[in-house]
Amino acid sequence: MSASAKPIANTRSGTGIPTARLITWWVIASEIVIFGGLLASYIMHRIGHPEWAESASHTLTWAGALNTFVLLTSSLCAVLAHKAADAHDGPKAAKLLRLTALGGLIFLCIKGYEWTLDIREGFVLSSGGFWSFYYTLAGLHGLHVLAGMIIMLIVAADAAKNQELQRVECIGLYWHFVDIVWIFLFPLLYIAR
Amino acid sequence: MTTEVHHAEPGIFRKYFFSTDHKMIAMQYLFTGMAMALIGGFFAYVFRMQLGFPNQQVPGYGIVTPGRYNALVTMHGSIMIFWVAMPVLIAAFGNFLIPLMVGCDDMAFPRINRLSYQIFLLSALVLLASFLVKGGPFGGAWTAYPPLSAVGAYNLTPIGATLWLLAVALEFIAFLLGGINFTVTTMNSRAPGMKMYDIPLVVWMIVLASIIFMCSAGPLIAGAVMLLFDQTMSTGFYDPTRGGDPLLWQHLFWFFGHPEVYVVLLPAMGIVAEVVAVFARKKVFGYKTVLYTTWAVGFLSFVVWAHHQFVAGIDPRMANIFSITTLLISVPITEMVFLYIATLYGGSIHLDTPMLWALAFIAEFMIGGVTGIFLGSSGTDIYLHDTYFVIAHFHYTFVPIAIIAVYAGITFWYPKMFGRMLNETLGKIHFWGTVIPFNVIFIPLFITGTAGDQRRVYSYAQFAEQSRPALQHLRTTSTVALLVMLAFQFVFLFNFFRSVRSGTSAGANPWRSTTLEWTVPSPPPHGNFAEMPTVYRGPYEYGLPGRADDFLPQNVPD
Amino acid sequence: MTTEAHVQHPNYVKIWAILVALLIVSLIGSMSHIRAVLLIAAFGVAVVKAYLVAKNFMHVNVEKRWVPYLLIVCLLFIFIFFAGVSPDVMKHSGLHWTNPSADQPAQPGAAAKHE
Amino acid sequence: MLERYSTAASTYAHWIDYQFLLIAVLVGFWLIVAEAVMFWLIFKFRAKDGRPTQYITGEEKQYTKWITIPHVLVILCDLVIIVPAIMVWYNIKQVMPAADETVRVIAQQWAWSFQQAGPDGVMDTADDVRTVGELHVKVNSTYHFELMSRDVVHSFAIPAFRLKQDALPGRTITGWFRPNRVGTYDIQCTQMCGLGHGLMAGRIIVETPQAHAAWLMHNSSPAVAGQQAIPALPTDASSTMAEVRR
Repeated sequence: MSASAKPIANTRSGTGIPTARLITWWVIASEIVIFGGLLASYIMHRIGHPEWAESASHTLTWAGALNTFVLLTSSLCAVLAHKAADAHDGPKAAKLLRLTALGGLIFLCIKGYEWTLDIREGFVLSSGGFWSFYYTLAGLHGLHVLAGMIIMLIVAADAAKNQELQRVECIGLYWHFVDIVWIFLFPLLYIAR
Repeated sequence: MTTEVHHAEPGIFRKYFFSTDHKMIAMQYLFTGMAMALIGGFFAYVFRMQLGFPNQQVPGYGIVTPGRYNALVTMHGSIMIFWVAMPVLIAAFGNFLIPLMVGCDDMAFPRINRLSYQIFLLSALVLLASFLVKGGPFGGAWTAYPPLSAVGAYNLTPIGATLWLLAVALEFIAFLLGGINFTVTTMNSRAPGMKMYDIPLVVWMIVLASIIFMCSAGPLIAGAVMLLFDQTMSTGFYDPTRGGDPLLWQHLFWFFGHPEVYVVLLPAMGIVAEVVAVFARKKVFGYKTVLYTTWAVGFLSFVVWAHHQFVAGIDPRMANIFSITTLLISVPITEMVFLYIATLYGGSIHLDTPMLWALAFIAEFMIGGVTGIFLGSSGTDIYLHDTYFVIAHFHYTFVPIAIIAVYAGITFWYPKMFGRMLNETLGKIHFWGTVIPFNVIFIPLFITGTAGDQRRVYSYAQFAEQSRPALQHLRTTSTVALLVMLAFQFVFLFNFFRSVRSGTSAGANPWRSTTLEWTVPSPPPHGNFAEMPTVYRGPYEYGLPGRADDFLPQNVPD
Repeated sequence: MTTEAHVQHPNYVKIWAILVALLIVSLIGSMSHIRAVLLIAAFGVAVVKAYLVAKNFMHVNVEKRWVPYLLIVCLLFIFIFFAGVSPDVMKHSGLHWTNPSADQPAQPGAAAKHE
Repeated sequence: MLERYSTAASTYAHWIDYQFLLIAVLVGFWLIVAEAVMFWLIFKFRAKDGRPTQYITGEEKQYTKWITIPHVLVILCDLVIIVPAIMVWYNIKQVMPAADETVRVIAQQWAWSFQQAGPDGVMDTADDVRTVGELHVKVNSTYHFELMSRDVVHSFAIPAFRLKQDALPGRTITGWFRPNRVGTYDIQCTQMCGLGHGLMAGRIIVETPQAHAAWLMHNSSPAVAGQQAIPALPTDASSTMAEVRR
């Protein structure tokens, strides 16, 4: 982990973008096509099956909205952490990152509660096209939230020691991307009828 | 300083299995790929024996039943593309060459690099595990069209199908990690002075291939998740009776599957460019034009995918669009091949083994290219689709890519990898023993294809027109040629492993080449460069007028 | 190697407030039963929100030019995919083909035959 | 050219054969030229002592024209190929000549079954003729086929007719053919459809109108139709299946 173990390759910056941020951008690009492929498949099915609107009306809009709010707020924490990192204030950045991770946790809890209600009503992964996409899309997104939280806590642990501060911005970028995905999932899964 | 951490000599296990050194990871990919190639080649041997000599005991295997035949062809296809071509062409050469050629000490993210290999190894093991499960390995063709692949009651290999899908998904993740690492390293970690157009073509092409892979694999990863749920959680993504659509998978698959062709083609093209330049002692003809054509190919490869589906039940009007784009993509590829041929003009060509392979690549790949026109033009594809004509066509592209170009690369960089030369005589024997039988295998298949032999059929006994003796003779010829070709591969293996110990020592720059990897000792030490190089010029400065030496390395000041 | 402040940090709390406001707008819009209003409230607002996050939180506006282009190209590929596939999957009939089963109500029981 | 390898028994078989010939001639010419130039260069510029290599970047006009001119010609050939290619496709897959007869083709693991109107000439009536693995058609009359699948993706291919169309479960895909030559030809399944894919063979028998009428007469009697009710698998296939599963 120690910075001295880094190869020279990692410290160069031919593009003017630090390697850490550059790889983050590429990861985000590859995530765009993964989510994009799934969303495109969902959208063309959804337009082709107007009757899915009936299933969609069973989703809990308030839960989705609440989750959107939670993610937006956690994104705010993430970007404030980036600001703190730019000011070389590692401990503050770490605190804000942990807040962001907490936001992710709340998001997952709400989602878990929401899914329990759905399943109680008998809507499971295999009960029709809409629900299959509903659980797959939200599930894939949820996995990204979970992964983001774990990485974020690791980054926070380093940042608290004023180490690897550049990572604070990168995990933030990733988190904002996850946020944006949800910004589109919310109307697609909850509002559109 | 970097070298500090490397000095402590790690234990064997750490050194060979948990090394983060790009050269070691390259070797891991190379040898895993070679091992898988042996397996895939064995499968080819088994099902060609069944086709050449129907319903007889295959030595070393036994009777080939229909179920086993399907599994064999499926696994041959999957393994040769995903576990041989990709790891060797992109991962092995990419890992070994990129840091050396752009003049840095390692990948930008060595531990991500190691992780990518470990995931890849896991994927290979998962695939091989599917041979041990109940029902045996998946037999629904490497395209895995649902509902056949989605429903155990249809494919009769429920566990094998799921394992196959898992293996492919893992393999994709491995190459996403690897590819992103290659891209970042090349973009950010170049030696001072190495500008965009000073990067050797092979690095360019491996990076572009990684990017194409990244952009095309995403939707299929999503599709794989859907198919996995169809298999295991009885969802209906591809089930027409439950609001799904089997065509969606076909589109997702080929939206990845066609760019995939160029993902493996480009690195091969890059290797050939390097080899041709060195052994013709010539600058690559129109370096920039080659790059522009590569970008054009990369982009166009995303708009042609449905030419694999002309008769698959897509709306016939769409076929016209994809037919046009398909002919369009032949334009930059032709240009690229012409430029390679033009590179020979005015050179002084040394026909060492690597050069033989490289020239063979161009000569054979052209055949593969032109036969693609028959399939890309929708009219004739109605008849030729899913016949042996298709098989012959894409083997005339994939064998030059994954066999011939790979041999060009291995024989060319072997001195750098192991510090010793391969045996030239054995090399030439192996070359002719591979290239001649290769043509004898697949030219007959063009004919059986035009005669209507359909693919993935274990015996033509049921089909009166196909079981004509004339056609059976052609199949037997092809099988015999395959046996010869496979036999000659042992010459290579012998040469390869013998020379590691007893080859004549190579020295830093045996081919008198200009790129940076030849400025370091062979094999390169940890950290590659004693002091980090600076680059002053492009990669192919051969035969500069008014110089004693006919080559000018990139790192030599004027 | 830290990221020397390459951005002027705007007032993030203000932007966050705008985002929350937009969220409320989309919720109110979703009550409406006029399809057009609903869709604009849902997706128009989503696009604006995404733009705000990308611009102010991810700083793509001050990032190297090619980065936003890269992301846009990835999106473009998805649009190409959609354009190529929707004629078959989104529509349920076309030239000389129909997809009757897609128009029938889904059969949840169909899972049974798969076991 | 194709006819040397596979008999042509339908009207549009020749269109495809001509297209194939056209492509073969054009790309064959360019392939030979390119290979010849390449091997000539290899021979001409083989390493000789005392002959230095020429320093050519590939940006000089006098050299690039040797790439550009042939390349433009290749593009022209592409156009010459693509236009008729699309015309052939258009006439086979997009245009539907009026039907004299209609036949329903149902694919399933691993057999072809066919349904056509009986003597009354109306589909879905008591006297419909249902057959398995064997399709009887009249020569010189245009047939529309309605293609569907019971389980997985199959592909309905008659090499002699140059006919190929995948059958997708859930979809009904319509196509046409017009046999113009009496005889018996193979029906293949060309899409991997599982264990019995290699056994999924059928026969199409093209008969004279009289013979066809007689055949219809004989087979449309309910008794026979009953005998020919579709079994799960054709007997030859099922027996092989059993031995395979063992």
